[in-house]
Amino acid sequence: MISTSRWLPFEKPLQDIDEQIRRLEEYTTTHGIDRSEKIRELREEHDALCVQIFSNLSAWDKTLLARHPNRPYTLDYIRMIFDDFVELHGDRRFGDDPAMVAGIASLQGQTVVVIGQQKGRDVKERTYRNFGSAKPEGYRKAERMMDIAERHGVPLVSFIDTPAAEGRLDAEERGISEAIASSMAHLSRLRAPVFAIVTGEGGSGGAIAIGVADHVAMLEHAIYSIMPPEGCAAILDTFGRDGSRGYQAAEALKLTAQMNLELGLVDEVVPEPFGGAHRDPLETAHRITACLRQRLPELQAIPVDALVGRRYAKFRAMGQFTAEMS
Amino acid sequence: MISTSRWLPFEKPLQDIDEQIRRLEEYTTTHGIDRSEKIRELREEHDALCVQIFSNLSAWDKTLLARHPNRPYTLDYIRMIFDDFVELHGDRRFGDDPAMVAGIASLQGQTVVVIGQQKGRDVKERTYRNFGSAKPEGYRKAERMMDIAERHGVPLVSFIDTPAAEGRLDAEERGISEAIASSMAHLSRLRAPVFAIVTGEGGSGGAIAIGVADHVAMLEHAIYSIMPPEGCAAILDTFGRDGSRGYQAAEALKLTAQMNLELGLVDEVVPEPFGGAHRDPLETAHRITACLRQRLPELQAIPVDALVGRRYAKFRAMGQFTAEMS
Amino acid sequence: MTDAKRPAPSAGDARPAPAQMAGIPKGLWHKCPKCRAMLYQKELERNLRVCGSCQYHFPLSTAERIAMLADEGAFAEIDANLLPVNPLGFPDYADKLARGRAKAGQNEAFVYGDAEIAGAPVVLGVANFGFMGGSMGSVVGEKVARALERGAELGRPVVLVCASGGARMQEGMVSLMQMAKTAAACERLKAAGQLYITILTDPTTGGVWASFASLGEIIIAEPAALIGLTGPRVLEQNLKVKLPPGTHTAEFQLAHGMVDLVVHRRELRGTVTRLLTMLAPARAAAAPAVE
Amino acid sequence: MTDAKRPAPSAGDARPAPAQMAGIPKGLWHKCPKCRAMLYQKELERNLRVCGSCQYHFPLSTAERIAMLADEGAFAEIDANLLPVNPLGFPDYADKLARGRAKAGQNEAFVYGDAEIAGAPVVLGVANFGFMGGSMGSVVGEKVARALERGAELGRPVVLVCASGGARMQEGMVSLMQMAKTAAACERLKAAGQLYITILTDPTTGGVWASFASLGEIIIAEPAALIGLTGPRVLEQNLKVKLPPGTHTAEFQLAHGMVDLVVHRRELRGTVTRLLTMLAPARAAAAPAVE
Ligand SMILES: [Zn+2]
Ligand SMILES: [Zn+2]
Repeated sequence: MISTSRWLPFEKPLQDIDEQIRRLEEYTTTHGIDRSEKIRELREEHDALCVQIFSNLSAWDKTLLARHPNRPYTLDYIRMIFDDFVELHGDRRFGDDPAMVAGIASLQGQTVVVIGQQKGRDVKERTYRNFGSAKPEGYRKAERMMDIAERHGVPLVSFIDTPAAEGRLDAEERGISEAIASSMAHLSRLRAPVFAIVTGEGGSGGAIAIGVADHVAMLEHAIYSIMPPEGCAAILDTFGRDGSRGYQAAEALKLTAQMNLELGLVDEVVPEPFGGAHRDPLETAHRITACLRQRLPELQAIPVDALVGRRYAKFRAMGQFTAEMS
Repeated sequence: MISTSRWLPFEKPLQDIDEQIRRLEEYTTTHGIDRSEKIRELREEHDALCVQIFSNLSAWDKTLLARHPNRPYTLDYIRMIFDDFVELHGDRRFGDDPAMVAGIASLQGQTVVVIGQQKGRDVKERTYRNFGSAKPEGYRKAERMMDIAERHGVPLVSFIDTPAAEGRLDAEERGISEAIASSMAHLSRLRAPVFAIVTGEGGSGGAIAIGVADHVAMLEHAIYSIMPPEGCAAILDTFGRDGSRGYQAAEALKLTAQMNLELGLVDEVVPEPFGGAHRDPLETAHRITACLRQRLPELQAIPVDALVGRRYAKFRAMGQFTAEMS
Repeated sequence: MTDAKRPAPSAGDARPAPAQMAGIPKGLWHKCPKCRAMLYQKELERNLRVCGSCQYHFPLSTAERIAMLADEGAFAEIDANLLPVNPLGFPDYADKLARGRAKAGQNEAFVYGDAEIAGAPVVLGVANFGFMGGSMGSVVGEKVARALERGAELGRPVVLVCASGGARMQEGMVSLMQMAKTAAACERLKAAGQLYITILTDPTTGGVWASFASLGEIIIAEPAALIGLTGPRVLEQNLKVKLPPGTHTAEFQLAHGMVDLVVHRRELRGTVTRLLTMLAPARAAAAPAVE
Repeated sequence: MTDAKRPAPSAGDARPAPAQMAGIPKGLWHKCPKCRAMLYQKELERNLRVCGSCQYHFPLSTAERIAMLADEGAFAEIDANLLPVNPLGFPDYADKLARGRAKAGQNEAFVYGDAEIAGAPVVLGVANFGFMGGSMGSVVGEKVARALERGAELGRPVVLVCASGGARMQEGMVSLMQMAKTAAACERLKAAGQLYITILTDPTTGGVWASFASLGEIIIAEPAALIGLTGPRVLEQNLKVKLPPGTHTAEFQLAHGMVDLVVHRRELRGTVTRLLTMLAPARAAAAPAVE
């Protein structure tokens, strides 16, 4: 599986204990003196501290966690969750976007159509996957998958993990805005159950483009944000237009799973294992599987007309305002 | 209007008489001697010869005529036929193709959506219009118009005039084949009346892509051909793989309006005025208008389900074969 | 996603600030920000606020835009009383709203209502860039969705004049969800077979362009309007690149197939009228009489 | 539109001609046209006619293709007795048909029927490039349309193996109309919610690629297969240009988003089976029993 080689700032105390354990184990091996009692104690201390730290993460901590390079990515989840997966390619218009993966998968005998942004882990794959920022052809590939789901009456499962849609010139030239808008519009009327889960960074219009779902779940430490908090801090005078105050913007933007649930923008928070998804990808995948196994039958039980109406009503109701008495 | 400045080989006798008339008129002007009697005679001779020539055109003559640079093009017809026309642009994917024009038009109060290939008359416009060879974005713009026609329940009117779809590398890269196939497929199920007319060169898949219509008309001297006859002659050993034997291939391909009608591939031949469309564009436009005024109400009277079924059945029945007794 | 650092074409209510040069009576003369020509106020108004020398399209106030598009006296605003709240308790948001309200003289960045254009009943909506950069928060999203739904329900075309720096940051994801909400409402209007025209004015960017604005059945842009997901200045700053001139303009989007028409302001009402005449002819007459 | 000048990979029945080198028993050895390796007949057959050294995919005969895809003995041909006529009275056409028939050992360039793939009932069609370059005339168009309609009517997926130089010139516009006819039939199948897989083999060009082949819901290509509207040789000849290497291949089309998968022949049946298992599961059981 994926090793936890990188430590986030708030994990420092855990890193220290890990280091002590490592040294004691080494000592045991090289000197033949049994320090297992001490190691056990340290492990307990580590676990208690881990629980404490991870139940008190700030919005900024979660932002860092959601972007953790060892956090599982969409293709990792696909491999762990589904019995079979045939990846499909291309938008039939211009190209195939490696930042958006798509295909047909089987969940314990239940066929689903899968879409999702894909980040890269090493430098080469990061570039290849454009850091998970999809281009118009990515969203148009996703739309093609929506048609397949509708045609065959199988659920669409969407994995959201992107800093934002690609906004550079070549994406602009091919209509990135139209692609995002069209994808949302398409999902809003799709005659098939739609399940979405924000697994990491749910960033901006690029995330919501594939997030107009009947059921939107979020992993416990994922974020769902209008824009990266550093960017927000850099452009608002509220934060002195100072990008280094992203931790304040993260707080203000209420971008955590818990806050998004409270605001009624997502439907469910899926707890991550002890210490975050990157510490136990397989267990995380099991929890997503369990969520899917519960939610898909619920959605499939709803007649499709009602389902589409319900989806419309759900997003239609989002937003807070008041009416002035005239 | 458009002047008849270019003469085709089979028009040589007409050109000669015209030249005589011109010289006599000049003589009249410069010498003050009345030669109007002679001119009148020559004019009669010219007209009789014109009728004779144009009622005995070979398939090759018609090929040349269909490509005549003074023949009216789609935008000429649009200007002459419709009271109003708002040209619309773009495929919302990649670009706007000047070789395919599209828009909303009014035919004496009846709204229609118009699509059609557009050739260019002078060198600059020919290049701009890519000689009437549309690229994927042209066909995708046409498909966007199909959606508009369907949404508003108004007829689609298609003007066909193209040597072929563009097959060069950039068109291939953006899926010219998919664009042609998708356009045909879209038309085959379009829930709106579809009228098409081959006005000049109806060449290859690029023509039929916008030709899957409830009523397909052809101008008297237009051609509708699987490929340019020169090209056919150049690749078939039947013609010694000799491109200069295009006149033979033209005959063999039965590409004239009359033959296409006989083969059941088009529904109507619209007669051109005396001497061909390029000699009287306005009268040609009037005849197309009359055809539209007759056919559109007929198509609109058919319930849309029946119309789509009828269209499917029409194209489904095309093809000739036999069944061997077993 | 937005181009928030882009200086607003106007500091105040989306009209150009009056020229304040010595010796020139305040309010009578305006300097064209593009060609620097001095333009006499009355002349500028006669020209629909287009510079006579370089054709620069000045921003219009909501009232000017409505007067330019709708028949005289034929606009009846709906839901003017919808007010923004502060769903995230975002610092400074209340102040900014108060300032926006004072500057723009309206409750939010978007106004809509019933209107007639050359006698054809429509639902007309107009965005105001002068109110917090025309950003789309809950109220803007709600009004846009209501305008689209009203068109679908009453069988009327919807014409939306867009101008926006993007989503409203201070409402966070609540703001972003307005993209989904308005996009879904566009589909309702289209499914009802009603014409949907969006008019893109300078600037139309971010979440507005990436939702209801780019879903127009027919998209018209004003000349030289800035249109794009991310504005060129933000791209140049973030990516340390220099973009070729003319990117992210109305003309660029036309060339790339994203808008149908770039129309000079003097022909805008005429073009909209022609489209309405052709694509909403019988429906106008058949629409149920309401209010 | 077609790439008719392109030399057929085989002169005869879409199988490679047996190696006829001195000293080598006729029929036992084949020379790989790509890497020139000498391949032993039995070995080649075990490898599904793929060169073991360079992975060149040799053309398959119709029988070989059916054997490779369908369950053993589970293919029942339909409409084998449809015969071409000469609708235009085109010179030489009758001769060419007779030659094609003799060479390919079948009545036309396309065969279809009911089949099972890993137990799943499907309609399976296979084109034969060896019969007049796999060109689509009336019979091919009719059979393709019938195959698609059969899938729609009986509720079965349709799998079509494509190979074609384009439309059949000798049937002129009658041939070209098969594009419209088959494209329309594809829509019927899709509207019926049935899976439609096209498998593009070397070469799939012209009117076939520009109609039913590119309308596959899922499009699979064999490695290095030539795929395109106009083949690169024709383009280079006509336009006097030199194309970059690798254009118009399966891999090129994958990169440009036009095909879903490029699949090695040894994984082809497996991939199709997985897709059938996932996208036609209940339907297979629920399909009415016919014949
Ligand atoms: Zn100026
Ligand atoms: Zn080899």
